Amino acid sequence: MDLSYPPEAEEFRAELCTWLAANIPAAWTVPGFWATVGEDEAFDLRRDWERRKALAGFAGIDWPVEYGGRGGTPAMRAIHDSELVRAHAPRSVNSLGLVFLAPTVMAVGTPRQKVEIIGPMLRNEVIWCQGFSEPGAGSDLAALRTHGVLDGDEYVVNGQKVWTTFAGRGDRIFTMVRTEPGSSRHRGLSLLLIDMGVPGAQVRPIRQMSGVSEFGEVFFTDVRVPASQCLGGIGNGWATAMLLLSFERGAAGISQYTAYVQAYDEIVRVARALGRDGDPVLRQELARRRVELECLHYQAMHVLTEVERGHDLGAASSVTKLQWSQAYQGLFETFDELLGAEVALLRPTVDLDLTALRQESFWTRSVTIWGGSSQVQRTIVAERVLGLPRGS
Amino acid sequence: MDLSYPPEAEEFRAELCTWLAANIPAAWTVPGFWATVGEDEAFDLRRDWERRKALAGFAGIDWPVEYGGRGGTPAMRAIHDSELVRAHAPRSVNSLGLVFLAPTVMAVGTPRQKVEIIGPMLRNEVIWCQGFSEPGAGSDLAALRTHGVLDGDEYVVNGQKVWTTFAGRGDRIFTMVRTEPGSSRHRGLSLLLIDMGVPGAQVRPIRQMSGVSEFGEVFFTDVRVPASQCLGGIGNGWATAMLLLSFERGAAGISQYTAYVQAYDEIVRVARALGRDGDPVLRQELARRRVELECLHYQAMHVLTEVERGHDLGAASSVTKLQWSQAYQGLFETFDELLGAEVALLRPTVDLDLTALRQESFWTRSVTIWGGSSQVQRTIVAERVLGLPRGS
Amino acid sequence: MYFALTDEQRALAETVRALLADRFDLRAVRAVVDDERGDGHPADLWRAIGEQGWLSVCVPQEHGGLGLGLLDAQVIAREFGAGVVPGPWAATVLAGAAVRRDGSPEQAAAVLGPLGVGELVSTVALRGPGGGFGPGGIAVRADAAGRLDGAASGVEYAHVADVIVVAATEPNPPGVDAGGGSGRGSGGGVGLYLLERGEAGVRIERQAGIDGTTRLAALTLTGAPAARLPGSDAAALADLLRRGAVLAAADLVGVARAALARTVAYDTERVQFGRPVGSFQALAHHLADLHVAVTMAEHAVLYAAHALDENRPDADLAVAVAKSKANQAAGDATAAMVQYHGGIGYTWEHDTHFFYKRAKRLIAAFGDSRQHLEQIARLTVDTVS
Amino acid sequence: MYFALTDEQRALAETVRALLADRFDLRAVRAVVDDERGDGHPADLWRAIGEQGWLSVCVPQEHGGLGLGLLDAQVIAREFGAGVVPGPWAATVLAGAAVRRDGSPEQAAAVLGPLGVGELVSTVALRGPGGGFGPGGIAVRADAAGRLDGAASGVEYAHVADVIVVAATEPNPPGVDAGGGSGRGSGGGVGLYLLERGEAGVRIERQAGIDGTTRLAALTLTGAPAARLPGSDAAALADLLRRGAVLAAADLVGVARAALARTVAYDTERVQFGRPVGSFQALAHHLADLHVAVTMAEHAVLYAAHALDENRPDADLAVAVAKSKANQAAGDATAAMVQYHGGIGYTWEHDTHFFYKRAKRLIAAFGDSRQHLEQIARLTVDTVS
Repeated sequence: MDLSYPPEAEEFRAELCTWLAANIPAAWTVPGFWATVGEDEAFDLRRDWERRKALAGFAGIDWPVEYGGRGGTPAMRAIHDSELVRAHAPRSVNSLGLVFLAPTVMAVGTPRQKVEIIGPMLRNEVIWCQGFSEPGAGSDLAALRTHGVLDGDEYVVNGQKVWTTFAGRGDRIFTMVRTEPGSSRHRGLSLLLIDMGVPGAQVRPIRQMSGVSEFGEVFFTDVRVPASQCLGGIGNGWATAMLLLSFERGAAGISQYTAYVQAYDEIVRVARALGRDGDPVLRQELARRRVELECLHYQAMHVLTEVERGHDLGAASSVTKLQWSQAYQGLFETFDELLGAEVALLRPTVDLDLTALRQESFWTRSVTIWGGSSQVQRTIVAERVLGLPRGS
Repeated sequence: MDLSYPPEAEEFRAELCTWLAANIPAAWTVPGFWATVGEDEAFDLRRDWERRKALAGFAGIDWPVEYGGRGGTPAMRAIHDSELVRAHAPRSVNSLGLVFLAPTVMAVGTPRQKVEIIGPMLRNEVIWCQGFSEPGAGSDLAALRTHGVLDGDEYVVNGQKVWTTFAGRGDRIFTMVRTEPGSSRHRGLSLLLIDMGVPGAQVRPIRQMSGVSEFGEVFFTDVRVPASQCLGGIGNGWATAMLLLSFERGAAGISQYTAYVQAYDEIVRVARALGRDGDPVLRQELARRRVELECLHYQAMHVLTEVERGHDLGAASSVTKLQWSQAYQGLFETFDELLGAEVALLRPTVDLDLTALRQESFWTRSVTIWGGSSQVQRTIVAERVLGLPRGS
Repeated sequence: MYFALTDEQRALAETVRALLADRFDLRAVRAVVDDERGDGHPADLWRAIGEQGWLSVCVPQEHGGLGLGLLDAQVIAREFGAGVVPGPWAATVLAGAAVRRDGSPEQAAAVLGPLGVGELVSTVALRGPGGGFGPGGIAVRADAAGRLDGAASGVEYAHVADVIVVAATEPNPPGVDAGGGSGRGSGGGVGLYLLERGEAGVRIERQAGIDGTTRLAALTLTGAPAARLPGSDAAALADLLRRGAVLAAADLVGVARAALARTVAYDTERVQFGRPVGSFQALAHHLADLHVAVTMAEHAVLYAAHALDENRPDADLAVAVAKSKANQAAGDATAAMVQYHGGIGYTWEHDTHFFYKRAKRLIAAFGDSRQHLEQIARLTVDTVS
Repeated sequence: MYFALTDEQRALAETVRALLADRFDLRAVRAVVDDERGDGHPADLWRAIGEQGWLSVCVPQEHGGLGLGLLDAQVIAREFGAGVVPGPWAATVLAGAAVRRDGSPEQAAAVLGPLGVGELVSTVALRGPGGGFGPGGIAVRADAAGRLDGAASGVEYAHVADVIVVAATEPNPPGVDAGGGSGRGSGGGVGLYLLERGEAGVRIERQAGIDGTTRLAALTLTGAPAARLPGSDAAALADLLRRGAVLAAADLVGVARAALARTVAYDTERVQFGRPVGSFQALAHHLADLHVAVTMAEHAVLYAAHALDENRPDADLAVAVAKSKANQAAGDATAAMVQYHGGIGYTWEHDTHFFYKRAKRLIAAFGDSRQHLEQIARLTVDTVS
């Protein structure tokens, strides 16, 4: 057992923290700041800030130098993610590209794709969306119906995607398309890269129950996509997608822990403002939530240990997903409970603006749905970890 | 809404209470009494006491007079059951006969069966066991393998039954047997009535985790059963069994409520003795359990209302089973919790003997298993009440 | 033994359901919710409710009402919950109950008639900012002349109410009502006051809330003249809180049953992995458990309303049981509704969030589970001998 | 970053598992449990444990021990939990930890060597009848001469222990140890005393318990002479309780993992309705949730043991997290084990109840969840600025 990071990682942390201290506006560190900014303005602020961070050398932390990365270790990546949270930096607006697409391109992209995709993404010149889910194909990805028909050296794509983060603001989308007519389930799929600005691509924002519109629907009507804009090979989409999704290995756990403890502290402050932090019953509930956050931290350290040693995580990412999503959602259930009658109001007293925490509380209802619902994750754990016989 | 009982039911209550007051020994009303008596002695005491109660006219409360019953209403039956609990009377040793077998005999028995079975059962001259479950056929009754082969006018029965209450003490058993060779699942079954004393019938008691041995296994080895000792017709066993089980319609809810509130009060006294009844956290837990007990009471009143009106309860008995079994089990989980470190000891302090409550706590682990496990009940509710599509 | 609604009560439920389906379905609710600047009080619905007599359900017949009990009122509340219906119906019924119980004959005559036919919108203001439900949560003081100072928060529809029943602490507890000699409770320095919205010293500000189906407002009172309900005292406040808790529980039970039914319907149709989602056992068993919980909550609300109507000795326990069970059933059922609708359940354009948010608000209204469970402990733990 | 057991620690776990499989499997456990009048301390097992050096795992090398940490001890505790192993191993390790930390050099020399090779059975007596874990739960008083009066309850294997570490309150808190100058804690009127079973004034009575794998006894002390551990104080008691909590949590985690694995194995084979029971999704998903919980508890115990070994600043929090998470995981996993074995899981002749009952006992040992969660609140709620 050794929970320290190597000296070079700690040096990196010091360097990063110095940069963050100089480059995070004080206003951003006020709890609830981002709920006070309009969605358009917030996006622009975040995009620009992240670009500057990249130019300062704090992007692609664990990517090879040849791709513009820093050539660091998984530990440095975890430190980066975690210190950003601690410094109240905004979340990345390009995370689907950075986390999923980029390593996939590095692994199976053509030389030209590597050049065209990775650098511009790193500098936030191109914001990437993901187009996997469809109406009727949420947890069951293989049921998707968006299809592309080859016409010359272009695919003519028709269909609809849903739950696309930043659909209205992104520049390009990586998306699963059925390119082999008559194929079914996992066969005949391809991962296509499409410009969001081309004729026939339309976006409709989806307003969430919290009132925010981070998601959108994307409609393709006779969109023409050059066959060269396929990642991982035509007809090989399922394998490419599985590779792509494998890069979410729960390595974000340490920064999630940092973020959720921030939320926990914020919730404690609210309880105190309402004079309820001394209530023995609420204290037990808060403590119970804290237990799950601490366990998430341990799980994240476990995952980082495995990743650093190059071990195959297998279905461990399902364990991580279940733990973080339920710990996070549960924390906000306790938040709602401790508010008592104030739960109905955004500003229960003059000094207490709960708008941001309230939006986060609604948001937590979604985290057990997307990215593989809790039900899907439990099936994976039951069958692949416990080895229980498959249900029919 | 009218929660009163009619005058004749209240008169019956008064009469019963008078008899009980005169016929329940004071020692029996001391909490934990029955845990201090050996199992053999307890059985004899209970059998004899119940016989005297029947002779005093307090048996078969809602049975027709022609069968020796009192010809009363379901409400009177509920009053009877509930007042027995209130008076700390022991539970019936013949309840499987009284609740299940007797009404089935009244409905589909031959005239001779009616005479031979009902009267002696009412007077506890014959104690009945039930032989349904088998190893490998617990929740899935239709998988049973005990079989009978016709030889002349007798069936030669071989097989094994398990979870038979009072197996070692009962006089006769009603049991499901596959009487049609080569049949499967629900077909080719018969409900046979077998003397426990005949050659080839052997009993092995099953000790429970609480240390008590109320259950047993019954082995049949070439046991000869006259074909006349079949209830409801040869080959018609499944329908007969379903009819039989339908008589458990949750009507016991009111007396269960009475009993569980007694346990609740007893648990509160233990908490007080340990100085923990003022703990706000434990108070919330106790209150949460009490909510479920009160709800059981309402459900019981609902069921009684339906029964009195002759309505078909459908799958409501599954709702009742889930409610009572989980409320009861949960109450004792809270009991265990409030004991703190004393949970490990039968007598944590000189004045506190928890043996009986401890046995009851272990017992509650079984109530979500037998009589249709919680899993089976939920499937019934999902499919028959909610109308969800059947799983494959 | 008859533990069930009467045929008349069942017919009333049917009538409410039919009217809502016909004239105020979820599209109409959505229009109210989306009109965030609107007052959240659709006039046509209010007229229809008034015409049906549902505002006067508990108003005595001598004042032109139906003269029925809380058991009947909860029938309506439940259907309104199932339809996530906007408007000050429950608030008005509660204000009427206070005036009926504790008002002078003149006050009763002036308020109950117009209230029953929909001419007077009313509400109750019982707690201050950050305060709980109960005497300790009041932040309004009355002086001997009946002038009110202080604040109330989260008041349903105060911005459209003509008359507001305000709970206030009193410096010198007035003697028990001299004339009526009701003998209720022990006074204890709390009174209920009838306040008109237009009076001087009354400031009403809308409060942004999470539940678009029900609008809330804050009251700031500075020497606002109000008329004391002469029979009111601490027991009167407790009674009002009990009734409020039962109506909130009934609404929650309606929300919960509707959430469950809509989820069952959706997942019977929705296919994933080649099967209807509702055929997956883990989901089906969870919904079965929710059915049990919702059924128990329905029973509990029935019993509590009846116990209050009949003044049964266990009425206090019954109310606390009903509210805490309804809280649990509705919280679980609406959370499951979001989860088992998949992504769509989390969107603004789907109706799911109406149910989820209304449940959130009501779970804390008239006492959260924490408060009611402690009440149950007082009644069942501390009383064991 | 290396958050995992070392290869050596993994090998140790493997060795413990192999020895138990070979020489003390569940049949051997059953023989101990069924012999209700026996002392519950199988001598052959004790010898084997001693030979392996597992009693000396935390004994310093200068006293002939392995000189390892709590992280290593929890490896053994976890396997003993998985094997529901009887005997005073954990009690002896804890007594050794107290002597090592707070004993004089002479006491250490006299106790640690024999303890490490299995010659001395020891245990700790830290709470009185009905008392909790902590200074407030102690019911033994020491006088200035080191004589002990009072009672301790639920002491593991006191009836076979040669040496018992007894927590006692002290009338006049002695100054901080003059010679050693350890500077630990503030004293506070609590000390640890080394008591020999055979001394005058010591009465030991077996106590009937629910967990046949671990025997308990009560101590009644009337002027029993004992030797104070000179370095002991309130902080020493707290440290002992922390170590006890981690070992109990490790045992629970072993119980939980074994309960889950045995349930998976059983329900993979058991067929109902024509399918393996384990293929029913409701059960499978519940077991998946249990796997997550048990995994988290395993991590938490690892972290807590390491935090104590390394004196990390969050060690108190880590211990409370580990014990409460282990409590929850083991409570849920063993209850599920009973439920998902069907009827057989409820019988004496099946092994299920060993796990269920051992978990029940350990969940409350060295602080129940109530106590540890309040500790977490003190450390994470009260400290937020």
